[in-house]
Amino acid sequence: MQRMDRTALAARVARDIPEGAYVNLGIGAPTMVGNFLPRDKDIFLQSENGLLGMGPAPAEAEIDWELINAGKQPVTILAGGAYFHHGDSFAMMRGGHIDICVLGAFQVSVHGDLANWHTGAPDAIPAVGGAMDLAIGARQVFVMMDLLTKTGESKLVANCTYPLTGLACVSRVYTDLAVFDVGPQGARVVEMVDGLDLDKLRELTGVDLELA
Amino acid sequence: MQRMDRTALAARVARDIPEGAYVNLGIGAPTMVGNFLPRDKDIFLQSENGLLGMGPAPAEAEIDWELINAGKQPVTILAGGAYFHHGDSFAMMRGGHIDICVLGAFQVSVHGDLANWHTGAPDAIPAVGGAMDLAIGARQVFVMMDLLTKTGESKLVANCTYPLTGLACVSRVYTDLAVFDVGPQGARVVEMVDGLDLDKLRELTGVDLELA
Amino acid sequence: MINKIVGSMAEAVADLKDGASIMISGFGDAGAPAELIEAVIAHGATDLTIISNNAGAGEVGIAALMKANRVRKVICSFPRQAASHHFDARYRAGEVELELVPQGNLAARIEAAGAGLGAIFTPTGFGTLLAEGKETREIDGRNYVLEYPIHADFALVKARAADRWGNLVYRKVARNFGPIMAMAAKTTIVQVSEIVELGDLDPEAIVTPGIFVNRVVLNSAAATA
Amino acid sequence: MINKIVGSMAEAVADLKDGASIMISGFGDAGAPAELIEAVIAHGATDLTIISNNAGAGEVGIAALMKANRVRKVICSFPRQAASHHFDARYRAGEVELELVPQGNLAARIEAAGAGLGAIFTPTGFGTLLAEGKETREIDGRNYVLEYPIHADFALVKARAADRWGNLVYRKVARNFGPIMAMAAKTTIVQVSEIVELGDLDPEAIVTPGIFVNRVVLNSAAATA
Repeated sequence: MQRMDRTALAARVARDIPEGAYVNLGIGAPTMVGNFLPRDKDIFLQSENGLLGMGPAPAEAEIDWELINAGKQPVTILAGGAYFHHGDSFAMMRGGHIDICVLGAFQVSVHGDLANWHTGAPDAIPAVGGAMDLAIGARQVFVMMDLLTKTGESKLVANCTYPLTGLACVSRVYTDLAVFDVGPQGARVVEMVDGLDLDKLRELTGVDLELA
Repeated sequence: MQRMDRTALAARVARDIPEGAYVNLGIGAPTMVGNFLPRDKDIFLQSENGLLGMGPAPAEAEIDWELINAGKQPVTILAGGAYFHHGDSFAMMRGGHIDICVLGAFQVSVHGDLANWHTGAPDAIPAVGGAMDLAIGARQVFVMMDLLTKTGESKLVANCTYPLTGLACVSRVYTDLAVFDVGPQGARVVEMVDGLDLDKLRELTGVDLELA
Repeated sequence: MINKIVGSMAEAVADLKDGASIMISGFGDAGAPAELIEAVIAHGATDLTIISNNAGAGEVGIAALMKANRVRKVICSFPRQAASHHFDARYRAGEVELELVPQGNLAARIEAAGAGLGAIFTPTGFGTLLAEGKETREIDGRNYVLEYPIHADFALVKARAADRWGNLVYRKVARNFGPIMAMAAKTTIVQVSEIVELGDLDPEAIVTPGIFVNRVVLNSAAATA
Repeated sequence: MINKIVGSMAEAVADLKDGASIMISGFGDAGAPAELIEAVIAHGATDLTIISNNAGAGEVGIAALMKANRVRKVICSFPRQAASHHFDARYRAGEVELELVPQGNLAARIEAAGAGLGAIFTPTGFGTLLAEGKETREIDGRNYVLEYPIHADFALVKARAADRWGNLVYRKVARNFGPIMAMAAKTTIVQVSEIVELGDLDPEAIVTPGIFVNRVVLNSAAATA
């Protein structure tokens, strides 16, 4: 069976983002999704730090440290983009104006609970940023993650054991081995990589799964 | 005894507005206060419909019906003025950023309760506009009114009988016969027109009064 | 390519349904989308709830909606004014319900809807008739009234200029309720007097980003404004 | 004549007191008023509460305040990041208290302070550790957490340009928390890289009207930005 690498996974997520969508890409791997969005279609990237109509990374000579994304990387603004303050930026999220956000995760439950901000380790210094606002604000929350931890435990779980970011907020989970819909009905397998089957996937994850 | 007319009263109120103050003038008589503010001093007039740095009425040829005050009269904008939306406009009031507002009133109580939006008549169609927001939002609320109704009843009262606009919100009352401070300690007479004395004023108003 | 510009006022309001709630920008005539309202009248939708600062004056705009008896309820701060005779008549006849809201609470409740808040404690109106029956609370020594967001199916907004993504700039005090209503409605429809190319609006000066706008229509009759 | 422009960073922060609460704009370095923070360090005030998105990274700005051990408490959304070692060390040593707030709740609570609201019901954080012990309520089928406004004695803000009345425009995403913090603090102090004449800023494009600004100081070292 052939795992998808991060690049392939980012491309896979990008295929599910329709023209006209207002999209927030979380920091880390989700940011890569932007590289695979079709340039000939109008898809609107929002950055929580006050930018809508975010364009690709600039050439070295064009870098402006007052034009960065939420991950503090230099970006550009498209013709038709706009700047706004943090109040309006999070009103966009909380008010349900963002169609899709893509986030990383430590764990997602089959019912769509999300844990992605805190390992719960007693000595960890927690940081939450905009994760909780995005989790409950975007109309659809896509998670992008490896299905298994390095030690082989499933990150798709019956119930999250890490501290939660949001309850029942994730709609779809893109992993290196399969794509799942999650929600009130539990987890449904949308697709699997070649060489994997439903029984094997049930075994790997240890959760109830049906085909979508 | 010489009653102050509206013009004299507007000029009197204007004298208590210091340079640098952010001021909202209510519709009707309070709007006249603007005519008596010293032109050589920076006093900032806010209009609830989204304008700070409001200037005097325009010449006939310069009238722009998208540049009006809260009373829907044509105005101008000073160099250094700004436009903003209704949310920000009322944040200015409610958030305590307006130093002084000047309002008309049906009644003011000696403790500073204000009644200025509704006569309570059963067949009246009520309208409140921004009065309640200004009443509780501005740091100081000045009221400008005749002391007595046409039938001789005092509009400065022990307790308002008309429906309230705000509780304990008025600090000073400017009338045609006297100026009062009102508040937790009750009403104090700041000044009276010539020919009036404290006893006469007590008799006219029927409320407890002391000299300030 | 996303192009939010539609060809006519009629097309812009075509999916209105009877019983819809509609926010309408404007403070008096400034910022009132008169041509969109005309299209609503022509469309025929009735039993409407109108959320606006005023309840119409004179013969056009909301007053015309009142005259045509299309309005079931008005949520506003200042219904009674000179020439509000069409509203006055409907109200006195018991044909239209009035929810009177202090202007700043109207703005804050619209903002709360746009920003996804569940409710807000506001000081405005405490101790008055307009807070009767409402939950109150003392917080840090001050009294507040609990007020709920006002959502709407549609917002009809007047702006000065737009591009095809729906970015908006306004003109002078015609801005008023437009930006906050655009954020609070399911479908925001904007009439403008100018359509500009993408990139022509300064990204530092865009007041309403296109994310809050669904449809833009040019008011070709706009000689001024 | 009102002129809010003061002559130096030191003069701008001269009335700081020990124990003050200070909002500091910026998201990372963008919009961070580094020179005003330097002036706070030189001033000597200590036991400060800092309200900002981050808790400092590297060696300047909030990180320098941390290093100088002037901070008693931080209210922020994202303290831990690459190079937040000065905060990390103080925090692990128990020398600084942390109130961790989701970024949108941080913004909304600052906005609530600026707008005079007593509290807000926000959906963010419901059911998480960050809402533990807080009042919650179901409204229209959705769960919300009651959150209180965050006020501050001072806001230190970076903007691009100002006039003598304190009207501000910002630059790109350096805008971030500046406009809302300016509204929420008793005293708002702004560093800019350009001072312009009254009337030079387009009244349609002013982001922060001067009513929210107390002092402006030119950062004469600003080669760029």
